[in-house]
Amino acid sequence: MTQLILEQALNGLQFGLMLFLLAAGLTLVFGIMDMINLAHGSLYMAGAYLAAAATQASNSFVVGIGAAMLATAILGALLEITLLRRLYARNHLAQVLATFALILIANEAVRMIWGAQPVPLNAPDALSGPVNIAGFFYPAYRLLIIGVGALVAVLLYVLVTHTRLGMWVRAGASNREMTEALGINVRLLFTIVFAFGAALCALAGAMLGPLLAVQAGMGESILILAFVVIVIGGIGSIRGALVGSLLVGIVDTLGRAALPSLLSLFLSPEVASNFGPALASVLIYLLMAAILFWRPEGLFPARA
Amino acid sequence: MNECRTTLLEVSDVSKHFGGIYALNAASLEIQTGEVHALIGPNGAGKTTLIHVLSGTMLPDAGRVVFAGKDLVRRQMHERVALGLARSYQITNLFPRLTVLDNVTLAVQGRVRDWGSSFSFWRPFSVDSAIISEAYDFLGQVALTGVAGRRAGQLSHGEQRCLEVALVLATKPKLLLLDEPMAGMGPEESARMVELIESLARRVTMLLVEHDMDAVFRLADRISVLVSGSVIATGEPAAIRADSEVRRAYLGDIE
Amino acid sequence: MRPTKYLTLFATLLLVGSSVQAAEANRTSLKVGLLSTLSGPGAGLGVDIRDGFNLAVKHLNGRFGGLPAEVIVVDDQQKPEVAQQAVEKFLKKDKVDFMTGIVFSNIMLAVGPPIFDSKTFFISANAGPSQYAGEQCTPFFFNVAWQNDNLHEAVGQYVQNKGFKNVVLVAPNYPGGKDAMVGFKRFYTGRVSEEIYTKLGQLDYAAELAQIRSLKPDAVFFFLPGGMGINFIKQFVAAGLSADSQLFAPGFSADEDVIKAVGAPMLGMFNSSHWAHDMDNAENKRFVADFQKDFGRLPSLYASQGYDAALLIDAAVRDVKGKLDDKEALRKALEAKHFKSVRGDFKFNTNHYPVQNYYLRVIGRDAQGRVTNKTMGTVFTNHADAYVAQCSMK
Amino acid sequence: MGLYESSKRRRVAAAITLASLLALPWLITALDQGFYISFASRVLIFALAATSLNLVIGFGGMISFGHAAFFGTGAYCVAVLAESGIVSAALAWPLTMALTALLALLIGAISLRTRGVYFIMITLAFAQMVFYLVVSLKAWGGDDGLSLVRRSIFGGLDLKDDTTFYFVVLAILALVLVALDRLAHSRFGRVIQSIRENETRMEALGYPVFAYKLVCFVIGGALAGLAGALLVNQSGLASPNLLHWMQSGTLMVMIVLGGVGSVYGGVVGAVLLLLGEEILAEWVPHWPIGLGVLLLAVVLWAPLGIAGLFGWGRSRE
Repeated sequence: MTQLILEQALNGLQFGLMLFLLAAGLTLVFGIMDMINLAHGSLYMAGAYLAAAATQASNSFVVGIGAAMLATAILGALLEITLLRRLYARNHLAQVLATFALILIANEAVRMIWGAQPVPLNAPDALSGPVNIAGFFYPAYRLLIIGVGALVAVLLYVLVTHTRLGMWVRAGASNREMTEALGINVRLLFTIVFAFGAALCALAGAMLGPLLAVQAGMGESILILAFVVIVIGGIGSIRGALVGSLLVGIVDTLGRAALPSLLSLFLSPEVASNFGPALASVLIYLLMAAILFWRPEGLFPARA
Repeated sequence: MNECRTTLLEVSDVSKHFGGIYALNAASLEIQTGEVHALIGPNGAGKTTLIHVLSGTMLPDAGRVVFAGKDLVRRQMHERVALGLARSYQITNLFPRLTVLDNVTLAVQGRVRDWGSSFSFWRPFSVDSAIISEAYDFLGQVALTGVAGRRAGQLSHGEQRCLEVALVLATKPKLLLLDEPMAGMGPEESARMVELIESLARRVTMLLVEHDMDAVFRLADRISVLVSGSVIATGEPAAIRADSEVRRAYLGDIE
Repeated sequence: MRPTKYLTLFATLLLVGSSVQAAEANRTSLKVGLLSTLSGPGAGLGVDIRDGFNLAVKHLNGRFGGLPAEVIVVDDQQKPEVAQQAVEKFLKKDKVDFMTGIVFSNIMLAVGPPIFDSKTFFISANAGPSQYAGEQCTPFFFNVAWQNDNLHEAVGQYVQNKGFKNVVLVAPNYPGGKDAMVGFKRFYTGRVSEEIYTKLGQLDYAAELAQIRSLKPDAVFFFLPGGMGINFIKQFVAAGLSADSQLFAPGFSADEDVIKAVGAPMLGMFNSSHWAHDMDNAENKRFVADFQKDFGRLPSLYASQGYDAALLIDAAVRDVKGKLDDKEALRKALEAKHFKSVRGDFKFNTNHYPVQNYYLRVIGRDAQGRVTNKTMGTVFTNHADAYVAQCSMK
Repeated sequence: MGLYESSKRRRVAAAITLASLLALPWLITALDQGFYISFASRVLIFALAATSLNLVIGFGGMISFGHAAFFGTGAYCVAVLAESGIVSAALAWPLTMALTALLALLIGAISLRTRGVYFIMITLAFAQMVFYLVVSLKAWGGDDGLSLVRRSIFGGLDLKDDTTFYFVVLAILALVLVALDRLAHSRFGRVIQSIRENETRMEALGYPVFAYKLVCFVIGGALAGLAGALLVNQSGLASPNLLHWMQSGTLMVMIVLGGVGSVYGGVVGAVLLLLGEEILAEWVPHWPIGLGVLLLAVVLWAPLGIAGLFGWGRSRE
């Protein structure tokens, strides 16, 4: 039985860390420039497609991911300079709609370039088998994802808390006007942050591509989860994004796995099998509504 | 100054702190019906915080506020306005994109006890001529009838400050909380505002928070001095001017 | 509303022909509405049906029973409401004479009623829901593929013969998935330790695989069409489960589209099908050769069904000599099916579902070393579906 | 901008459009294009849904990102009622509006405690909750949605006939627009628009702001429920896609295209989007890119929407 719980917990951790890659970029964009960017999911999709193309061209998974991250970072910077920069002063409705338009454009552009069918992106052969640690089997590729996710989390945490750039970013997140008043070129800072966020999205897209499918519209569902994460964690706070993503990752995975059997203990199996998955999929939204109800600014509000 | 004054507002030991800082520290104050009670004090003394607590924007951490015999503890702002306790804003806070007339008619329309609730979905407002004419009266009181049709955002700073007062008057308050009405005004504009307040003084009780000492000593029946969250003295203007405590803590050496 | 792609071979003649034709006896042209899933995880299936159908139209050089054919292709995006709008347009705007192509049973059930009410014949190249084989059977529904349960029944029969004791079943939570579970258990009477229903379109099976590992089955039967099957097999092998559980699937979770994406890990996997690309009859050889020439890949069983659907329409239109408005005659012509199918002979049951043989296949390497299916033997001969008794049509 | 004063010119324009819409079915049957009558009904139904959102966002200033929850729930309610025998529109539709109003009350009461961006996020979260709950209920058809047993019976009229159904939808939309026009000028309408302009000041003038916003949110939800009821009758299928957050986004696109805060903004936006979609889809491959660019242009350079350009929007400066 412990194998099942340990395996499900690792699955939750893996999903949480991938969510963090998206949430980190999103919370900074949201926190510093107070901008809702629905097109963040499209950057994740672009990263997955570019990784698939680069991996096929160079038939090396690592080169593929590196190229995808670089290309998506440049794409993100260009997008920010040309369009998003005009949206900072606008109200949230305008931001929601402009980035909603970007989703329509991105999905169709991807269909135009790569066609409607999913594009193959396979994990490297070396990792296509399981790892056996003292009798405990776990897919090697998912361990790689956990490793990469954890590494990026630590790097990001150190970058944000112990470097000058990180200090500017946190200052920008808590009070943008004051940061500007201190002479920090917030425009440039923000383009860097946005490009960095785009690169993280590409990494998540490339890592999750083999597990899910690289297809048009793949960004939309994970985007909503990323928003739930940053709202729970507190908009603008990296620490909040990390805690939020792990919380959502584990609650969602364990909920889906344990809830149906948990409910069947005291409900009739028929009702439990029907109500279990429903409750599981709704769990994280209930969690978010509850947190917003008691702490309207999230767990670690950046804007003190 | 007639003798038979009854207490309209009683503030007893109200405290409010933000983290470690005490904005209000057991402040006590008592305002009698019909008087113009000025509240002065250095910047950061807690004047605006007190107005926030009285108007319901903020809940105090401790202490009681009784208005016209009713305890205001859990009452929301709109209930306090209905009871007759209305506030103006230090930073102009109007409806810039609505006409001056619309600004005032909204204030008049808000008085449920006179005009009933605004949950009416069918009858067009244009037929509420009674409200509109009353709004014109208030505009008359602040001499803004000439600009009734213009957008509030296009008025001069002085005119906007007068519109602020008109809005508060339109709610027909028993007690009017004026938060630095003369803020940012030139000499002749503030002179006009002082005359306006003087004309209102006869009809409504006022708590006047103001830095302009000439206006304060001219308008106030009584003055309270708030320093770092506590009321250190209350009395007639002459007594306050003479009070050494006040002079040292706040006025500095006037001579 | 997906962009509609017109495939008109005699564009000008046709446009003039179809717009001016009154309702006189025989018409000068014919329209077929091909609605299929061309995007999303199920896209591989729809694309094969479309390509198979178009290949047949090419072999018939653009004419069904002598009438020039206009095939209108629309992508239903695997969404019932998109399909519903496309069907409304087919019936009321384009006024198509035949419809075909739908992959998923949930979409078939959503758009079936309006099609049959408008007396338009639907030639299903894949979806074979149990409802239309049983009490909701209708003269206007023909299925050249199978009744959903059949392939699963064949695998159930084989797993039963091989004496597996502890089986786990995995299928998506939609009508096709339920039919799969019922079909498998009709012929496999051993212990089923768990029936796992996944979300239709789900791609990450980490949670389900962990559950399967804890159940320690000796065999796992899964029905996950298209991209879903691809991901399940890859993750199943990656989790190391293939060491102690034998994987089984119906034909459509182990055909060319899945093999192309997964490759080596599928070696040794058993599956059942009514068609295989190595069947030796003249029609099949020509079909497989031309399909490979035109599309550069081995045809899957969906392609064979798309091809047969076109041949059936052609044969029926020829029998009624173009009189498409005589629905009764058209129905008899379709039932008579005067055409040779690439899978060899089969005949329609009274509920218009096929009665045919089902073969066992195993995935191995062929002469050129390619990973593909090899026919092993026959599991069922002239096998009919289990719902025909409930159908009132005779 | 001022409070919404519909000029005489705008009322004349609306009357002309209404007259032309009345004649539309005969024009269509003359051209033997029966399909477009039910397509026209679909456009009018989405116009109603967009108008209901415009009441919440345009007039009430509450940027709700979960309006599809009410639109979809309305559709599902009618489908479920039809399955359990209640088919008469006189009973099913008002009941559906009541249920969606209750849902809006529930969601609004909690969401309206938050501000700004968090309100957008929490309405999105509630809509996702409704989406997942409905999708996982086997009794309501799960992923496949619930097909309508038969169209509602509307008094003596047989709604099965597309033209009759078209006129019923047109009548309902016209009624709602008249009611909205009256509401925009009523006391409630003035208060709601003033809350949008300056919420804190309205509270300081003695208005129970929370109550007004909640009532506006509930009216919007009920009207969206009615639109859902009509849509399931038009399409015959209550599908989970109606509850998807992209549907909420599409409704927002319509009111921005048409003109946020103008009574007819929702109608103009719905017609532009759906008609544009239908025309572009015929001739322009990859048409969503064109739509995306158009939307970007409107958001960046025509904040008052297309209607704003023609002076149909809110009263000009």
